[in-house]
Amino acid sequence: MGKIRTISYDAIVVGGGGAGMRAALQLTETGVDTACITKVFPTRSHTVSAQGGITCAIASADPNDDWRWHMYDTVKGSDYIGDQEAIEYMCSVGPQAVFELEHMGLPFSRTEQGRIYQRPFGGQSKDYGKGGQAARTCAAADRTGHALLHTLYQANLKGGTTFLNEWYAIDLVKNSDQQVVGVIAIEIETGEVVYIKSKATVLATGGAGRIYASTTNALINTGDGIGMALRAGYPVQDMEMWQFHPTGIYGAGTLVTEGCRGEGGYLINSEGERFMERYAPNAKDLAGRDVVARSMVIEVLEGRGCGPEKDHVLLKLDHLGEETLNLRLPGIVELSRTFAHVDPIKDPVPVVPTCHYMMGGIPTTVGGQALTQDKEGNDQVIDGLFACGEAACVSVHGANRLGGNSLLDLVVFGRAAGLHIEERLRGGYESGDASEDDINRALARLERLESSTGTESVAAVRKDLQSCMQLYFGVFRDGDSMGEGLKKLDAIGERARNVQIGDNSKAFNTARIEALELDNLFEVAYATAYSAMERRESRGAHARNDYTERDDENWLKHSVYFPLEKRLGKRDVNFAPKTVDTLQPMIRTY
Amino acid sequence: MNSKRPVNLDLGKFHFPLPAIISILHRITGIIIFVGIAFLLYWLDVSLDSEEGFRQVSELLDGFLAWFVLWGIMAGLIFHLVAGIRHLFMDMGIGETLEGGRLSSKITIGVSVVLIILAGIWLW
Amino acid sequence: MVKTVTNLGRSGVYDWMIQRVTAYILALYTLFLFGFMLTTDLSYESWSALFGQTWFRIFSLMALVSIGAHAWVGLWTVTTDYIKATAPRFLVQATAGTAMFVYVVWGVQILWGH
Amino acid sequence: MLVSLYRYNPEQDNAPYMQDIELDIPAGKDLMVLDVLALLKEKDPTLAYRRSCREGVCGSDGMNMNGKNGLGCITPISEVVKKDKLVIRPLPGLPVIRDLVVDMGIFYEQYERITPYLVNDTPAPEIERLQSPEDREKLDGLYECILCACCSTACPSFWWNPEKFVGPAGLLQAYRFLADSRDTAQEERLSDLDDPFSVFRCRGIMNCVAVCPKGLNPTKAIGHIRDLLLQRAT
Repeated sequence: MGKIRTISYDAIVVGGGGAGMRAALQLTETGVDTACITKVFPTRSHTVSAQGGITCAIASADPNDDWRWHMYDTVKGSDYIGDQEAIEYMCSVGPQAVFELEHMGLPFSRTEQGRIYQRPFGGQSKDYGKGGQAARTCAAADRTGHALLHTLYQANLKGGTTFLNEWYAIDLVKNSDQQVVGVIAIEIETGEVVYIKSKATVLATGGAGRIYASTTNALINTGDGIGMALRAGYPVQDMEMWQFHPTGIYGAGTLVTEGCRGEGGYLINSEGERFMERYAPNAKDLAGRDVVARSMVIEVLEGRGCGPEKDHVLLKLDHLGEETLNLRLPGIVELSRTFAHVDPIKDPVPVVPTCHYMMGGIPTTVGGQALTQDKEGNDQVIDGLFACGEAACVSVHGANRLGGNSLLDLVVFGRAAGLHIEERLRGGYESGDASEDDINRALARLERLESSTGTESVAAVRKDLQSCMQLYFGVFRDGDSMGEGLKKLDAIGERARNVQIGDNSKAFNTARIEALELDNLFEVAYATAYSAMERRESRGAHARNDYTERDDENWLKHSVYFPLEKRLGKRDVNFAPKTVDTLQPMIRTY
Repeated sequence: MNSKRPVNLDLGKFHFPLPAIISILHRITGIIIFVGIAFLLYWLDVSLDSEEGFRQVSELLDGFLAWFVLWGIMAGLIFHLVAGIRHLFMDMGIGETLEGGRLSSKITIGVSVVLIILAGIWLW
Repeated sequence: MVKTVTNLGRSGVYDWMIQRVTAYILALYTLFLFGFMLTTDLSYESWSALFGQTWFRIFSLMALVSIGAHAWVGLWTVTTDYIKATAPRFLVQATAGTAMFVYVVWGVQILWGH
Repeated sequence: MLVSLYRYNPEQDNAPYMQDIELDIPAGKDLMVLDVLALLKEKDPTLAYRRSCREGVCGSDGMNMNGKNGLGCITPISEVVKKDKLVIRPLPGLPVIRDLVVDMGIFYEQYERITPYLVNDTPAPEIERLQSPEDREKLDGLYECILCACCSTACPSFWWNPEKFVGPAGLLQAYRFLADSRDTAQEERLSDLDDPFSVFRCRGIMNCVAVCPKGLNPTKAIGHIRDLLLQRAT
């Protein structure tokens, strides 16, 4: 491919969603020369789809609210493999991060006192689970993600961040000192391939829900950052942990916020029964998402599903009244009409558990510094590489994320990554150069694709990959069937290496981008499948029929998947918060 | 690589709602009236000149061509006036919803057509 | 902020106001004339009597000046919308401006000249 | 169903052309236009269009369907197809990069021109700035804009003066900040808009309102801006 153009920045952020833009904003505001590389115009990122809100103890709904209660809920929700130091950081810094967003202009809904409106969400309690349901999720109607993403974009415009919009990062560039020194990226509009050099590279590429056939995720959620890290030989953590959101619209997969149940909606089966009362007598419909999703699947498996196929349940909202629905859940009313052909003011909405969130990702410190392990299994930093948001695994969500914690995660740790990088750069951090060989290595995949003589179509391979993951690695998992699934994945991987783009033009060639994305989807899917197969217990979102119990003796651990050796290692969970007592693992009921 | 990018502005391919058609007619009638003023001023001049002049203008208007020109100017004037009144209502915030805008467009067309026909009969 | 020299007022609000105020005057004048013609047995006597009254002459002149201003704002908008090349646009604007001037002077002559 | 697609590849074509494709629609399913495009792209990977959330909140897939702008992902074909024919063209008035992909540069520039962020020079409190529910309600119908450009590219005033007329989307956002009780820059915002083009090119034809996929009303917002400008001038 010959020599390519080089552009240099002090820091680059790959991804223009909530986490990426929060990181970029932090860097730009402190004077770091920063570029945000984003494959879609920033406000088209998947954060825009977040609905219900951002959970945080700002003490508006309850003046006595305490971030430690939020921390308790989050640790419990994670089924105890969330890192407590990170959760402590998130819950305690959260209010500040949320107030900053408000000061930037985020149009939160308001209480009569003029404060930010907070609604109840699943898994929220007062007084360490003893004080009943809390209302801790700060909301802008049911468009909180949209409001947040636009506000962050606006703040970045104000701050003067450089945006490389509709640029697609292909792979990390690693030099001979094992430092990450930037990325190879393609400007989609022109097709030009460029080396973007940087002292700090932040992966904020979001999730990869598109590895499943049925997902609430945007079409762009293809796990690009995870794919890049894996191809560079870096490990990923807890990849078996995928959250299935209880309420995806049946058939379409579009999300219906948990805020619906927070505002008083509930699930019913074909007999009209509010079945969550049986599974979670206290929290009912506001139990952890993993619990609710599993209960729904059991209802369907036991023959109490709705519709002609008896394959879904219903979310009842009509009793909330037209006024509340239009005030608090206007977007849901709109989505239900469009995608379920149901008017929630009159009729219940058909819903099914739908792939929603990747709890796993690139392991990082609280400051976003990406980690790997040395031969002895000790944490080791990856020079120059950082991650935040859904692509990272800090880990604050452990085996199951609580609703409203993802938006908090991305602003708190986007910000933290920015703070940490700025500090390092100010301390005089310099990285080495990349040789031509280093760059060529990162270009290899693109070259292979360009000269491919393969025969497989990207769309067909992608479809088979998604069906395979849906079938063998869904809400309930089983050793035998996962074994079968892994074999199928091997075959699909073979085909993925054999695709033909079908279009070699330069200008806005989306076929090329989709082919590159397919590689990332496969990397993520394989890491997921492998980790799921190896974690022999049930915990949080990972529910196995052949190992139905939680096994704290062997698996109170992070799983770490190493791509080069194809091996699953373990990593200790952090049980050492700085200012509060350790929360000890307990049986998790709602 | 073709560096000059095309623009999709093939106006015949787009659907224009009624308020848009009202707007373009408002423009066209405005121009018609502006040109028509010359005729009106000329006829006013002649008609005020003398009784003879007044008769000339009256007789002239019995002819089809002059009738048609005057009726055309009147039609433009009526439409421009009615659509203009719709504008003034919108300035006050009335009819700024989608339904309101459509309704007021229909009213504008209806009222104008009736008045234009009446004006034609009256001039004849 | 977009700067132009050929629009009538200094600002968008100014142009807008002029167009609205003149619109009211023209609407009133038109309705009055229609009303007169419908209610009066139209003859040279009644016609010239109407135009012989000072207040109506002033009203007519006001209408004429209003036409000039109203049309200038309108035509300026239309020309800047549709004619993108400077020279032809300026030519059309100049022609329209001349016509307006002629209308007003001619109108004065008609109103006070008989 | 016959799909007539606007095609243009700058590397091969001197001019855009319409490509007619006969497509079998799975019976009993009311696909969205975006689903139709995905089916077509499976057969012909060279077809270029933007998409992301596929649920009408990201604003990527604005396009012109049978003469009307809208989002492909939330427009069922039953709503737009006439005589078994679906005509898909790029958004009007913006330069076409390729097929349905337009250069949105000028649209974004207009957005940036209206100072699209909250300005408040008073020191920020420890907690949030308070805002009453009534004041917050003034932002409803404004902040929900997804920047899809359906409105501005349906607006003839924007077609003729894209560099000067801010356009419905930009003006809706201008008013979003003018209406925010927390913003302190109303005077500067208004003086930036007080010229014959930025606001006053709006002729109230409401093409924008007719196509907005979020049901917003830029015409009304523009009316409010005009009222503020009038108050300021008189």
